[in-house]
Amino acid sequence: MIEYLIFAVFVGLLLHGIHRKAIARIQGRPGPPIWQEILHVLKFSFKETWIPATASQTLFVAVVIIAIGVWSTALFVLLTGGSLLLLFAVYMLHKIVEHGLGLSSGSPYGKFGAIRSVMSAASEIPLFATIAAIYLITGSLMISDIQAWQAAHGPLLFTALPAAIALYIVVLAKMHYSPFAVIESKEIVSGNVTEHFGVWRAGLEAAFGLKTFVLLYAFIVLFLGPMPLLLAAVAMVLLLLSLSFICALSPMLSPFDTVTIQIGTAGLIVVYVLLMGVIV
Amino acid sequence: MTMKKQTAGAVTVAAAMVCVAASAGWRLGLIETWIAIVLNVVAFPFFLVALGLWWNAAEKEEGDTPFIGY
Amino acid sequence: MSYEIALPVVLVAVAIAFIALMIEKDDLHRLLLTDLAEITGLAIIALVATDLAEALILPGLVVGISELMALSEVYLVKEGLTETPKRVMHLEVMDSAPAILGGVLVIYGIVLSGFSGGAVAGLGLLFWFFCKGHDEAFEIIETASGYSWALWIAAFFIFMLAPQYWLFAVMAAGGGILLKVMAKMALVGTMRGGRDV
Amino acid sequence: MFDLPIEGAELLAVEFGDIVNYFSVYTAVLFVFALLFTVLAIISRPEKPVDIVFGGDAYYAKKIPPEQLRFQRFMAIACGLATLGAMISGDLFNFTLFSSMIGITNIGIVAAVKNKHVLEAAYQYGIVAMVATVPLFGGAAIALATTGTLSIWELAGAGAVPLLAKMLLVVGVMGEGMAPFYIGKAEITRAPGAPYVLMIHVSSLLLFLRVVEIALTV
Repeated sequence: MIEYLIFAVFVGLLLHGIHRKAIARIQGRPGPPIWQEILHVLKFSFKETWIPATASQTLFVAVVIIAIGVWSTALFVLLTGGSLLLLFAVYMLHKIVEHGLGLSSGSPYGKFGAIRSVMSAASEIPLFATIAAIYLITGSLMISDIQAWQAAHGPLLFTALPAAIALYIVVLAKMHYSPFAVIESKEIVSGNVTEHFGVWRAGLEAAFGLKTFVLLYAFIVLFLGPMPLLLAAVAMVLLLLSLSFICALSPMLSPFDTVTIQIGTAGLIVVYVLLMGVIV
Repeated sequence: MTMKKQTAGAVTVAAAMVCVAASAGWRLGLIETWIAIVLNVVAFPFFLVALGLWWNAAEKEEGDTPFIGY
Repeated sequence: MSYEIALPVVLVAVAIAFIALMIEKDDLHRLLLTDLAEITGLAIIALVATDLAEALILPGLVVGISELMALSEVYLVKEGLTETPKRVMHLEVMDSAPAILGGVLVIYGIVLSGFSGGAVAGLGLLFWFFCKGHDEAFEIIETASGYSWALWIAAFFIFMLAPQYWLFAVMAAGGGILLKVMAKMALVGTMRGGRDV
Repeated sequence: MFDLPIEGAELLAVEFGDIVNYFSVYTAVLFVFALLFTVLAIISRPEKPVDIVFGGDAYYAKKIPPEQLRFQRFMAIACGLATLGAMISGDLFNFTLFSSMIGITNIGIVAAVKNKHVLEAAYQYGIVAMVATVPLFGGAAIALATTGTLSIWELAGAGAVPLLAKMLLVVGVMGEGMAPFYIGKAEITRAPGAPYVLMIHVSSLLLFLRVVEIALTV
């Protein structure tokens, strides 16, 4: 079990590294080596660490621990073929981590990040529309059942393309350097992670690595179906590269545009689900 | 709220032991899956954070005001 | 059958309340309109028309009132309305309304007796205090309330120890609870914050 | 025990007559999360907010009166308890009541803050939250009228609750604190007292997660 966790953290951080490298190459820069993010975490964890005097101390630390715990839970839900609903509940709870990170430090930049995070809560609506679409098609929300359904009927990607697109946008919104990443954009320093430095940042980066791994793997599992480990790894990297292209080529949107686009997507998916519900 | 190096080390070791024991117990079929998962989910974050603190426990007595403005 | 007819009617009422809320821009008026919307929500429950539905309306009402009170407090702070008015509850209609209505309510409440009777009679007293003013009848009301509570408890002891006098106990408990609820409600009429409290 | 392929196995059921409060894997995780943040609201001290002066590199620390923070903490704990109740409730009407209680306490958490923007946002949000009780109660009442029971335990998997009732419930919960009405809450977040303000988000997100479960189950 612990081996899965450690493996996922390292692979997730490696994926972050590949993401950065790909973005740099697309933009014509050499970019850091792909294991840079792993080194980053080690570097942060060796830094001197304390808690800012203005912070709400308990919350400041607890949020880091909760972030790691939340994504560990998600990983195990995914691996044991548990409930899809639970997996995405965990995804939603990540929102609380974002708020907590920003609010707990007392820094105005962190607070701005948290406020933007509240606004972009709209991005979670496509998620539930996705879940509803999958439920209408497969009749179950257990990931193991969805796998079995795909083994029998072929990948869900073709059956429920709009739902896949919605999930793709949701995954995109959570990537570093994504056009939707308004909560940590640079005009507010580092947004909600501004004050988390040293060990706290190392823990957070580990959690975010876990998050990237879980989200990409969840997309593969949900829409491409069961496949051998090596093939899954290739699929994850390809998926990541497609995301990197979008991140590299699109500017960061303003908070208002972010919310508009995400609500727009959500609206389209809801219409799709309602239509499907009527037709089926 | 500084943490002594010893405390951090002890937490690291304890959390690591919980994680490894739970995983091993699950592999050997001694522990049910969900118990192993819960133990791992609870212990792993503490392991990571305490490990970092143990590597470089802060010597500073008090916190600092955050860096603000350029 | 009548449910299928009544539900659309209530839904139309809900729609009207919501449209009113959308059109209205003044904050205070919107607060009042939310109560209107709230009542239509209770009407949907009332349509079910079973004992259970009746039991559900009370908590719904409590929630609605508490939200209304919380929002009113926020409104007061938001608008900076900290000054207490010289005469609280000074509504014009209170001066012109015949105070005999209070008396009628009290008598009708006594006829009803029990908990609901107490509420009606209490409303009568409330009406009286609001219309005619009051001179801090605090102690008297509290004393009455205390004695009636004791009467109510005593009635229970009669039930337990001497069940053969049940009729007397029922009358005592009914009268006690009538007075108790009446007194408690009347206190609302005299407790208005400000100088004497 | 109802084992629908939606939320994982049932773990524990507490029976009150035909109303059965239950923990499934799903609701148990939500419950633990709510509990965690309630405990955090109890034990953690609030942060000392710092603000920047625009156009310079000066900053200043805001003074927050302790009684205001005490009130916020009280309300946050009340909000946490209401959330805990909403997570395990096996009764549609109890769920709606807990939802509206969460709405009230959410306003309460920021009501003591003497900031014009925060109060204005809280007031507007409060009006939405209050109006949202109409679809909430309406949804529960229509479910009661069509099925004759409010017990999620009995309704589970039967598909007897009409779509209208489910939609009303979801809309009601959204009004109590989710997007798109959520936008007002961004302003509320400006209030000080991080552990308490955080409770606003915890409660409304968990509430939404629970209502999705209910809508899929009944």
